[in-house]
Amino acid sequence: MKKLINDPQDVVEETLQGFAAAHADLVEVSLDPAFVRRAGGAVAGKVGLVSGGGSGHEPLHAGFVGRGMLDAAVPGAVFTSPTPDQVAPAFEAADSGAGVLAIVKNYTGDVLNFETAVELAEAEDRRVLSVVVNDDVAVEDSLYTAGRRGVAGTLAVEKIAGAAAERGDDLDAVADVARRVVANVRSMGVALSACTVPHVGRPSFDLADDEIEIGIGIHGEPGRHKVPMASADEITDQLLAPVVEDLSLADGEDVLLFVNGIGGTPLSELYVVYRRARSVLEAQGVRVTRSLVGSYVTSLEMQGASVTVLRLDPELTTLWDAPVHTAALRW
Amino acid sequence: MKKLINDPQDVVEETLQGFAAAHADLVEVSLDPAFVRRAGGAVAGKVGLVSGGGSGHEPLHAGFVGRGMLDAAVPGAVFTSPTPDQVAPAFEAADSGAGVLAIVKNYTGDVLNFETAVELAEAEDRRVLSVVVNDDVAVEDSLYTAGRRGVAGTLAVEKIAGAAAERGDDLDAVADVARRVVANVRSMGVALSACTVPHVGRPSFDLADDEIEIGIGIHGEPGRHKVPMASADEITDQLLAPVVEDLSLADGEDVLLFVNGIGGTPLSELYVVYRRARSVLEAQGVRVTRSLVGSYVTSLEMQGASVTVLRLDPELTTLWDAPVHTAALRW
Amino acid sequence: MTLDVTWALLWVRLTAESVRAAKDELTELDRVIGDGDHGENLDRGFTAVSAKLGALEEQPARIDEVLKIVATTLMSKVGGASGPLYGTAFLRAAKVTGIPELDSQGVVALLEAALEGITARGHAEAGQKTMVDAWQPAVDAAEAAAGAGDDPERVLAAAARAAADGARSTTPMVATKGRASYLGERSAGHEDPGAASTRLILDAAVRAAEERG
Amino acid sequence: MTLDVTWALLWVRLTAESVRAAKDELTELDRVIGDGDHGENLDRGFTAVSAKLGALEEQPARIDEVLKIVATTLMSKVGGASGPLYGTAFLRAAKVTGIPELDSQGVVALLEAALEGITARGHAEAGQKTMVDAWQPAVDAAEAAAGAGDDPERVLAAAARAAADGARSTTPMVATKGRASYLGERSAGHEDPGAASTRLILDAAVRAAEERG
Ligand SMILES: Nc1ncnc2c1ncn2[C@@H]1O[C@H](COP(=O)(O)OP(=O)(O)O)[C@@H](O)[C@H]1O
Ligand SMILES: Nc1ncnc2c1ncn2[C@@H]1O[C@H](COP(=O)(O)OP(=O)(O)O)[C@@H](O)[C@H]1O
Ligand SMILES: [Mg+2]
Ligand SMILES: [Mg+2]
Ligand SMILES: [Mg+2]
Ligand SMILES: [Mg+2]
Repeated sequence: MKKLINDPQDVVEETLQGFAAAHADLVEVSLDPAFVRRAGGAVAGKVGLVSGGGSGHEPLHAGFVGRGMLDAAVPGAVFTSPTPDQVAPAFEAADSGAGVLAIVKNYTGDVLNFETAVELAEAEDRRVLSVVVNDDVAVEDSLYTAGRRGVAGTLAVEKIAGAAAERGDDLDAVADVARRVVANVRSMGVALSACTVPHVGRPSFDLADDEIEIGIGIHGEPGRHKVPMASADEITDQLLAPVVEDLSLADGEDVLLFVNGIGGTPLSELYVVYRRARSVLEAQGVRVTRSLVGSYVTSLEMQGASVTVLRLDPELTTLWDAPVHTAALRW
Repeated sequence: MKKLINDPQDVVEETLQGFAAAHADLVEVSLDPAFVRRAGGAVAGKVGLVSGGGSGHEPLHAGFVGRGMLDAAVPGAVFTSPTPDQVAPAFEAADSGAGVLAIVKNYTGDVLNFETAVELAEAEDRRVLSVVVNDDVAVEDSLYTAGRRGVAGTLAVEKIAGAAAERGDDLDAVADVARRVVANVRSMGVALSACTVPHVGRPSFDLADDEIEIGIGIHGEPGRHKVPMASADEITDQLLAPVVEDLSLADGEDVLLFVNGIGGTPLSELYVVYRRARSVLEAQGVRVTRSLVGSYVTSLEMQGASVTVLRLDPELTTLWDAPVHTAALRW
Repeated sequence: MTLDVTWALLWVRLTAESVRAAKDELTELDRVIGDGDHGENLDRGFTAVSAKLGALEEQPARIDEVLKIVATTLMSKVGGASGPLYGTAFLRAAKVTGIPELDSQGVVALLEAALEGITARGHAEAGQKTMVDAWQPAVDAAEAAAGAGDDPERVLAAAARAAADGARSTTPMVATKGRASYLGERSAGHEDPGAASTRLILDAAVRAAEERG
Repeated sequence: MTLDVTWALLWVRLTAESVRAAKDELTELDRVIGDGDHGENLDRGFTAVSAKLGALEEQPARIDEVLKIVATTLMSKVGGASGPLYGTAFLRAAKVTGIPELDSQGVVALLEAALEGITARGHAEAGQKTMVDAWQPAVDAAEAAAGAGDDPERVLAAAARAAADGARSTTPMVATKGRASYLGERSAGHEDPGAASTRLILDAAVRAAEERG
């Protein structure tokens, strides 16, 4: 294992310290309990947005704290959901009195810890609603799994709900918008290599030189199946098809196409994937009216990519376009 | 070799096609000869800025085409400088009549090919000045080398010269600002792993599990020396010390601190490096007044980072802060 | 032959020790079918529990006080799925142990409450390849042993043995809850990390009863 | 025993073939002390030269026309350091070969002009571990052979042999020009890729003279 880290135990704290120093204009960082909040604190009258989860997915979530997106982010240990005693103070920091929306990726750990934090917050008469993101079509949402996972689509939920909160929507309305994004966003990912959790010291799974994992999550878990290495176009087709099918995309619909790098993949390869995904969508009559290409929801240094499609309507498009000023996303 | 690509021969072209489709609001792409220009063409009365070099360093340079930065970028084959018959039309595309500044990284191939393109442009009565970037302190600038290489500091030259051109400086003034940045910016990088050029199919150098390469360039070449793997703090110190020394930084000076990822390194590790570099600089009385952390000048999927320091004065600071709207850098 | 606060404190200490010793093993189980943090998570939690108890001016005088400290500390330090699950287990267990000493029925009540806490939070049942597959047979065995008139130490021993068998029984299972469920069929052939850590915890309870006895 | 345009065309074809055959070898040399593209660069260049010649309605009638096509095509297709260097070499060579046939002095003039082109652009001299270390001895040997009255074919053969020795002589050198210079002492022990490709090019010239003869 070669990483630019010091003691594996200190990775999250030192990352936060660096992040705080580099972005002092945008964020304030609490180290114990660990959470990141917007510089200047909760915005009067605005619904507060809080998200969080295990570390190792940077820039998610701390990189999305700022105007037009999150009010606070709560990083757990690497790939480990944060604890209620981190989440509850983040709720407090984000609440100007207009209530808080918690954006939770659908993992048992995240759901349970946020659930407990919501109970703590309610005991203090804070109003918190939760939205659970589950965009990963690799996992069947059925009796046989813990339900679909939340992956790169989380970015779209945070961006669009953030814009709704910023324009002054009340808590129920912001939650509604967030749920509308959740209902219309789907993703699927591939790993070309595993990643190594610092304190584990060895790769999260074994993969031969000519194999890839299709249907991976973002916690170093292997995918739904190993398949032989293939061309970018073939792999992209395998990622896109179930996404399009699950969304039942129809001719003439508008979408956001988001090609996300999993951490160790160069930007050039993401554009190769984007090129193919876009041309396949267009051949089906789907109009790609918004795009995002980059490594935003990652698994440490894992090599691979995911393809996310969000069905757009005029309101979601307007909210996507609304200004955002965070460390990782800005326009 | 596992990469999200199709035929290695098509990597550059397919990357450009994806880039063009994803950023149609910002750029227009010519495929043969290959170059990227600002959407809308040369800006009347403004000095045109052109840069280029081998591909494999994305988002450099095409990701920096747009308002406040480059007017055109010229990508060669992977790690191979572009040819004069690509560069000359890019000069033409960037020239509104106010002349063109070519920003060239100091590699024999880049220098020779741009030189030839400048000769071709001059034969057509186009005014082109060149600035050669050579910020890499790993290489001694002496009789014994081809001179210091241009690495991550190139971003600062392009950003700041871009802002000078945008505010209306004439060609000589823009070139002067660019040279001032070159004179005040220094970098040094480390590789934790090699990278694989698509058509080569095997890693650019061999590195044991407990070794790293200090003083690497950005073309997969090994560094000045192999050293044993060490902590992030120790490695950062090894990168920063020669940079600070070469700049002769003094107590009380202002700097931009830029921690750049080489391609396969997660953002979290870059913040760990940033944290250390910043605290060392501050302990020396140097004030870090501007910061950038991210993977901007890369070597395919190589793991590693570089540390760049730019000595700032009020004018350079203002130009750094000026608005920029490109695919990879925006504020 | 009842169990008192000395037993509870010793239980916690032995659990912390054995989690520390098995940290890499638990993490390895979780690396294969999960995300490779279970050993680290529990070790962080029980290390914090030990620190918390060590920092107290006065040691707790009652079993339920000990279990409540364990509960709140695990809840606030572990994270992941296992943090709230074990946290709730110990919290519910604390609620039924507000008495000076535990007889056999008291031990059964403690274990039943713990299992209820886990299922209330996690909605899993036996057969889904989770820690429930260790806790459920442990509770069943404890109930049977107590019904047969065994003393608390033997009730615990029966529970621990059943938990160990239960943990082993998760190996061939296909997970339908927790992170391992994402693997579908590929989750079969590996022991569930949470069931394995449950075995450690109940085993420590037995050893605490023996050492104290 | 002079060399004409048939020779020049055959030289180009044999060069293209031997660059294609040695592509991986050249790339491997460049991978070790450079950036691993030299074989790819030259192959792209000479493939384009062949295509360009193949697409002409009428084949060039003079040596200098052939060399000019090689020059401009390499310049516009190769990139890297070797593109402008070889491009300029062939451009200068074309300038001194505007005559129907080359005698021994003509061959010497061609080689001298090529070397001058390379040093004019690259400012390298012998001993710096570049293609100059193959070209310089080639020119010296050609001058000596022509001075001794050898025919063009033998002049070329002497040049090619000297280039091969020159290429080999780069192995122990520490590079002070080009990309390999970044490696400092670590560049010693490996042959320079540009010197190696120079050997191939001159070797093809000899074979073209032999086959045609
Ligand atoms: N819904 C659930 N009910 C009961 N136990 C569960 C449930 N989900 C997960 N677990 C248990 O939690 C263990 C994993 O814990 P841990 O690795 O610490 O958390 P995470 O899965 O969040 O990384 C699993 O091995 C399993 O025994
Ligand atoms: N200044 C120079 N003068 C002469 N030859 C040079 C010079 N610099 C580099 N070369 C030659 O160019 C070769 C490398 O060519 P190539 O790999 O195609 O380009 P690049 O170095 O740009 O990747 C070297 O092996 C060397 O022989
Ligand atoms: Mg976890
Ligand atoms: Mg090159
Ligand atoms: Mg786990
Ligand atoms: Mg090369």
